[in-house]
Amino acid sequence: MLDKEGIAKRIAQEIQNNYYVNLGIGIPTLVANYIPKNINVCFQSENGLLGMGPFPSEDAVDADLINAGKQTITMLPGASIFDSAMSFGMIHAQKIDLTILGAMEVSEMGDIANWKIPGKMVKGMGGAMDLVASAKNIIVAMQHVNKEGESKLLPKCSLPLTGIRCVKKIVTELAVLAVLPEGGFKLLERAPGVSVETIKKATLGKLVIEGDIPEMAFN
Amino acid sequence: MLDKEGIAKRIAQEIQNNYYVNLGIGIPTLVANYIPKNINVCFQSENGLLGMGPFPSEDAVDADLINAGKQTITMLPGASIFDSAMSFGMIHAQKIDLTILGAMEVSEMGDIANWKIPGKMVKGMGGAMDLVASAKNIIVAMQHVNKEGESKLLPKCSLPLTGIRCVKKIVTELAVLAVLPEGGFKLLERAPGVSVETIKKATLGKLVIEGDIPEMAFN
Amino acid sequence: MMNKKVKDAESAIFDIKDGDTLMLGGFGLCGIPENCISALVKMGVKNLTCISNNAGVDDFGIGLMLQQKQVKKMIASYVGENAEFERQLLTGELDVELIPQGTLAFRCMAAGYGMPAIYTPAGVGTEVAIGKEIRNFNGKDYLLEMAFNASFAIVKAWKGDTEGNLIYKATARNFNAAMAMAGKITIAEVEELVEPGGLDPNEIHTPGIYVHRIFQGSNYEKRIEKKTITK
Amino acid sequence: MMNKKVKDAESAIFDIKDGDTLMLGGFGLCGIPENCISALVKMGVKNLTCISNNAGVDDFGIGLMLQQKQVKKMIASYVGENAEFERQLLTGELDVELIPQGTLAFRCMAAGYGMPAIYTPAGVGTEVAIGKEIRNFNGKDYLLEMAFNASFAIVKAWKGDTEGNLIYKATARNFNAAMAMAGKITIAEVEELVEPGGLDPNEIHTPGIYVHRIFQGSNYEKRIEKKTITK
Repeated sequence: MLDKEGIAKRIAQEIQNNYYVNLGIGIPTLVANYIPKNINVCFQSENGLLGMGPFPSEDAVDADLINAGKQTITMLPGASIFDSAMSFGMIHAQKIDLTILGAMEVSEMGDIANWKIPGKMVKGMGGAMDLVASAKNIIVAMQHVNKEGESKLLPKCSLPLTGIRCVKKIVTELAVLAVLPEGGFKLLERAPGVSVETIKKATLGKLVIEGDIPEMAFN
Repeated sequence: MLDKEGIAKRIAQEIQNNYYVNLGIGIPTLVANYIPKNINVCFQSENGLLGMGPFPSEDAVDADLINAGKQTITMLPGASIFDSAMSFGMIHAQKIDLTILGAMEVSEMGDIANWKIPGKMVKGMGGAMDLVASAKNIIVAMQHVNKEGESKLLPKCSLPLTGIRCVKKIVTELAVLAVLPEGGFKLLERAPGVSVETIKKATLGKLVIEGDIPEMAFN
Repeated sequence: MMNKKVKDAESAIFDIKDGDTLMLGGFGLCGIPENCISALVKMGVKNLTCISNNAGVDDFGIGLMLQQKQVKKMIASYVGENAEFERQLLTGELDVELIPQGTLAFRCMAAGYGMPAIYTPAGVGTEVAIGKEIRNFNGKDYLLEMAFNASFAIVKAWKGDTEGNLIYKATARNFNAAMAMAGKITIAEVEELVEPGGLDPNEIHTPGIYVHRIFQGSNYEKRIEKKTITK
Repeated sequence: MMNKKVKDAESAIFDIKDGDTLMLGGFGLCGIPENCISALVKMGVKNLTCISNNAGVDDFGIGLMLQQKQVKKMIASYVGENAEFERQLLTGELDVELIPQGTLAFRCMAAGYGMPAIYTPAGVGTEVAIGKEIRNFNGKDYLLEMAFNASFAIVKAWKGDTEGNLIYKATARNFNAAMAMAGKITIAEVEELVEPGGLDPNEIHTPGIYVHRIFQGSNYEKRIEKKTITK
């Protein structure tokens, strides 16, 4: 079973050379720490920055330089600043190669719910609806089950949707799964020490298992 | 009867303090030379400049700094540069107070034709269709009759239209006329030494004459 | 040319009245028009509709206006981090319309570009699409979203000149640039106000034609919401 | 980060083939991609559809491509100042679609912003409106105009870095900025190419994400169409 860092580490393997990547809040933010040295990647922050660097040192903190999670950050050489309209323009024009975000629920059709729990949480969708409606490739980073032990991989989302038929891949503490175009979660990899049986039990939506399922490889 | 400079001089009187103005090619360009000293005006050039200044001195000529008529120009202090999309954005959002342009024909409904003579001239509409479709206030600067002596103020335009129901005022070598909302050219002023009879003869569209028509005043 | 300089925030917002619709620039607390918000609180104008990406925090930004119950309706994309906001929302004192962040930006831009409406894929298949026109282009569905129509846009820039030209700093540009274009009256507060000629025309983000009033603000707190540093 | 630098115009345009649709930046002869145009002429690629505000003059700019009969169709807003163009148009060798200048700019911007189409008032009631959908918003008619879908955008900037970030100079920005966002492949030629960090992120007009290949051009003629000076 993976911890959050493990999930981030596994997702980092999905990033290819010269990718422009948008990272959501939470586990996705951790992915930046595990990019292989030989991979060029450029992080976009949808509040208006390409070329986001690490957190600043104490004396380099600038209130005018934050990421979409409102954290103080830095810019790498070659960074560029733009306004919110152009930022979502490049998102909608599919210039971002990969979007990694968290979810409360994912359906076997690739629908995603991550912005609202009626009567309980109303923070708003922020840029998530734009990202999921436009991204070429979306990977969801999340726990396989919620705090009540209920599966978050469902036949159909019960929470208000953020977007439909958009999630391509899911990485949880238990497994890597692809969402099949015709519907269904195809099990690709098991987390170290996790059995297929465990994943079956934790998955309420249609799970597709073909042949032997390898364990995730980390190096 | 006015010459081109006279038409430009009369139109300059229409410019109010703090106006943003777009000047078309031809007579409109001359208007800039007659702005009263006490009037603040800012000229927009639709290729991407606010705060257009006079033509440069020989040693200040810059190939990267031209107006929409492709003439080399200068920038005044406080000028700003923007791209073509934003330029037409501000035009469509009606941020320009006054547009002055030439015409081949104007109809008594305020339609304008100034971009094409079928089989004879196909230069294109450039920015004219955008300007006439969006301007709050459009003044046409033109000769009252064409080279064949035919009136250019018509019941209906015979040439392909640039825009409909948009011209508010017309200044020619003979007269100043307003286009009435219900249709018709209302005669406002006569050029020095020009009789109402002369204007009547030169106007094919409906001409509305009420009371005494004053002669244009220049100072 | 033009002189759009006014003395201070009070003189810039003098004609904002009860029931007006305001756009307020900023993302979180980054790049918010601090001086104008203070002046609006002092002025006590009520029943406002505020269009802003966020609603500030409890005791800063738009949160200060919420405390004074000056806001009737909030149009935003993300409103976490604000307990008073949540309270007013749950009690029904506050009307809230949550819209996708890109939709918020594009509806501003549409207003500034004279576009009556734009098409966006954001929200298709979700509750955001309810009651909206859906149209398919090239096999993909889009929602028709209308341009905003706000009486005032209030933005914060880094540098400005008396012609109204604006330059923003780093990610404090965010919604300020699109909103500056979108107000029927646009008010800009800047950290440094210079004379015409003091800014490079090539570096201007918002041309002065979009700005109606400008002043040099003071005492910027620039509060940081989530200070994160490398250990 | 990324390195988008290529050696020269030839290596930048190597995969442009007969029948492709190209956007070419510039207004008149101001800000045109001189190096790429020369390379296209040398390459001899044919049956091109060119989207450009103008068509150059007889012996410069896109005029050079017209001379070699490389252009099958031209989408432009203004094509005066070009006798060879007029000849090809009148003989029917050249297919020409004239569209309003704002429409040209917005159709580029729409492509760069992922908008399938935009509404514009330009051309309502004229022959430009023929066959197009007209829609009334708030009492005013607008035409629905589709985003461009061009295989290549070829632009000219003043400065650029190897990440593809671009800064234009003065009115040479014109259509270059909107077109740079609109190509499936965007090629930029610049007068000065620097390493990452050599440009101020705050002053960049086109973020590198929109640019796929960049090179430092040479021997810019920057011909002036109408030199006008104050006596």
